[in-house]
Amino acid sequence: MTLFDDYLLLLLSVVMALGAVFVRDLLSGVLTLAAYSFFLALLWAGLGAVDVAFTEAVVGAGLSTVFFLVALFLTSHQEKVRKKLQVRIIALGSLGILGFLLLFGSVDLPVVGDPKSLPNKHVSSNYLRRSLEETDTPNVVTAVLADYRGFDTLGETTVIFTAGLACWMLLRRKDDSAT
Amino acid sequence: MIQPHDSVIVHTLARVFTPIIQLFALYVLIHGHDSPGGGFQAGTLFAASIILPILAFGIQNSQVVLERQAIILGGIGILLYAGIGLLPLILGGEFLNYGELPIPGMEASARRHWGILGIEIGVTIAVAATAVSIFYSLSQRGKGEEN
Amino acid sequence: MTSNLPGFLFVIPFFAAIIIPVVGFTNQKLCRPIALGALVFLSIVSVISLSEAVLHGPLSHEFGGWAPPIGIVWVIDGLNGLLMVAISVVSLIALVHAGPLVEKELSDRVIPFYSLSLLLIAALGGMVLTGDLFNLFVFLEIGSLASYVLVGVAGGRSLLSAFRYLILGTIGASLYLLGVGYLYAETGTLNMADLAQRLPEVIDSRAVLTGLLFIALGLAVKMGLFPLHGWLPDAYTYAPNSCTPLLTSVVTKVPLYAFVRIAFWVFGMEALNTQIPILVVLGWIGAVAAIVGAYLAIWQENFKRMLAYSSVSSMGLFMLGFSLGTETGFAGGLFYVLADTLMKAALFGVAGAAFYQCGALTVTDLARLRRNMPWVLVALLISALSMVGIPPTAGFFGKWHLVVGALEAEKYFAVVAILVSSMLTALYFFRMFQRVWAKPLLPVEPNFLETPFPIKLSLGVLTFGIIALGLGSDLVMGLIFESVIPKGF
Amino acid sequence: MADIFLYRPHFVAFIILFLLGMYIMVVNPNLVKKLIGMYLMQTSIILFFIILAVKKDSTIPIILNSVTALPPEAYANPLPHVLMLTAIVVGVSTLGVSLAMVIALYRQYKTLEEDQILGKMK
Repeated sequence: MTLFDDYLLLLLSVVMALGAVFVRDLLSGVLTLAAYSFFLALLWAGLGAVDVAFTEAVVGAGLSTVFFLVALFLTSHQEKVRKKLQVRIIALGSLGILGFLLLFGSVDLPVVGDPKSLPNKHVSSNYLRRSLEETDTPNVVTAVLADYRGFDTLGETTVIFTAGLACWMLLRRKDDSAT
Repeated sequence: MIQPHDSVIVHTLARVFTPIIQLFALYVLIHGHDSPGGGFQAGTLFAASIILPILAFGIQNSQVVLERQAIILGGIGILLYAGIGLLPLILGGEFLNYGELPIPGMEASARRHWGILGIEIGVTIAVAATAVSIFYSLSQRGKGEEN
Repeated sequence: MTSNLPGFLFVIPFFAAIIIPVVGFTNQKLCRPIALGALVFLSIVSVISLSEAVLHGPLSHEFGGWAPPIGIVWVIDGLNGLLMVAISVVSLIALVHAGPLVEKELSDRVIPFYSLSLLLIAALGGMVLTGDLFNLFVFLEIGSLASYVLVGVAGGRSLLSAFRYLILGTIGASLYLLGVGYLYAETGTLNMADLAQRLPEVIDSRAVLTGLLFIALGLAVKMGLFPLHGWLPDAYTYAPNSCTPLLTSVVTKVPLYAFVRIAFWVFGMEALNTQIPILVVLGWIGAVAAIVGAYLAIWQENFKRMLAYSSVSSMGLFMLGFSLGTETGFAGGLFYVLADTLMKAALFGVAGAAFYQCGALTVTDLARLRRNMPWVLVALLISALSMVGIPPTAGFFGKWHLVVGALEAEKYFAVVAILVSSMLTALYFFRMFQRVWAKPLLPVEPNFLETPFPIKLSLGVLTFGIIALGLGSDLVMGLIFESVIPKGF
Repeated sequence: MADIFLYRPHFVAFIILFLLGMYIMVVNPNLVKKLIGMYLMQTSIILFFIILAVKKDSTIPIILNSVTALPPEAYANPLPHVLMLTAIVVGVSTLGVSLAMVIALYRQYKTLEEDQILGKMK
């Protein structure tokens, strides 16, 4: 797999993102977003992040789209057209600064795809060298996810549990029985 | 309230796909060690296999899991995960140190292997149940609010 | 020194939070005892951890048995031990206070209220104790999700303010994560101690500077630092009264702690003084925030909104203290954080009790407390005097050390900012007292309720705490000087 | 600085998506559009982390047995993948909570536009 054959996927996902943002009908926007998510999943798979690709396809393109659709189904589809010039100018100004900062910082980032760069060397090569021996798990991502950084994963499961409780608390109705 | 879908094709496909999705979820869960996938993906797939019949047959006809029970089940999934982590802590080791799980006759790496499987099952239960619970919460509609 | 205590500090509130919905659906009355019991345990364990950490050096707990930087580690030293004690004790008091209010405001949502509050406390503990940047992000998100919901659960206006809080909070968290990404790209590690060792080699890199700026921006949104405080006044004003003491006292202090930890321990004083002069900027922002927050508070009629702007002002004072670059300034800032935690819990507790019993919303309405709830008014008086900075309350000593630190650093704008903001604070609190005491005593209201015991107890303990912290300030400052000050001052 | 645009297409895409998402979150008054922006912003950060993990001519990080194992340089970096799995789940949780808020707001005010909701509050 080489680096530069995913121009097309990048282009497609950016186009889909623009489409999701600028289409007026929210339903179309959400479906375009699902397509965006799917292209991203392909992109992750192409970049070697198969677990992330799987999760993006299942969670991003699947679950979030279902949530969006259910919410739109219960509310309205149409976006009204309005312009608030003042807010836009302030936002564009601050985003311009942020964008400059991103570019400014990116100059010193390691070259994409360099196997000797620091993020690819220091801690992560330890995982790649030791995980099979220490955890008996061929998939290094699973080993890191569930064991080396298992505490993060507990936190992550807790996040979604918190979200479940939160939705239940927010959308509970007075006419539901109390217990 | 989600109404049943009219189409026969949708009904038939929902019937066919539900067990296939569940089987695939189980595969993803068990093979999380050697192939892409694991608890989260399996949990989401399980949730999909519960949400799909609801979308096809309407919420009235498929009240297999109630919202409240789904949250309890999610809690139990996390308790399974954290319980596996707590055992070594109580025995004097570190939280989540599967290498010190009291499973006799195994090397530390094998214990870790089974510990990972255990917590992946916990994650699957928690994610599946919570995702269904969120779906229920979002799709609920009160009385006198039909449109 | 490795120890199991940090593990238990996570496990206690976490398990309680998960067990509450599982058990609570069969018997809803069990929620409150489980939550309070867990918090009592948590307070005891955190006091023990603090004393261990101060006496025998930092305690560390390697989760999963993996040594850092391979695994995740939690470390307790003087600074976060102290904050952990403050968080656990104040949240215990806040939940005691919330009891009668929850029954009234959220009677059909008792289970998720206690569960989410405990998840919030567990997440705040995690953010304070963790030694790993990404682990901090995970706990930041758990805590944020819980606090968005606790803000928005009252419906109506509170929902819209919670939605705005969510949007801004997500921007903040994303910026933080991006900053962590930049630091990871330059060093290849996420562990704070390891990062501190590896950063000096790459400190000149622009990516590191950008990473620190993004982290600072993201956390500044979360802590409500002026001018990124947009979500804060509405959220504090419209949040249900049962949630405000918990939300306002500790939730914004913890991102501040995270910033202090990353700036002073990971980057270190040397880098902040020479390569990355971020402290100068933060000092000025803090000074402006302290004055503008206090100035805006003067014009508020709504009591909770006034307190919200006073929180913006306090956040400016903390930032000012930490950015002075002297030992006394740092210690004074930390002391004032501790004092403010108690004061905000007490003030919002008073606001909740006043609304619960008299329906008092505005500053003028508080006059009705004079007849109905004189003891609550005493708590209000003492905590307000502490906010202004009248001895012997804790607020006075906090401001005193801040001023001394500013004089040591020869930063006279800081001295001016502290004094001006104190005067403005005095102005709005004395205006409040004038409204309360200037009028003749109102007649007793006929259907007036007796103040519930949990509210009296918690306000009493908080008031006592404010005075005790003031009188014992030498002790606390001694502890801070001995075991908290970062290297390089 | 201009060479970034030529040699780092991923990075350019990241910046576009990040700024676009944030702009929509801040400016658009429609609540669901804000959430679409939020989704774009969160996924753009995933893109940022994943491109840190890429190694040229590498394979996926699954090591079936220690005999045929390649040196660590031959596998993609697993750590950012793990972090981003967490970030995806965090993103979907945030999305669930925010949609719950949107639905609750719609129940009360019958609109999805922020300024109309503000108008109805007064």
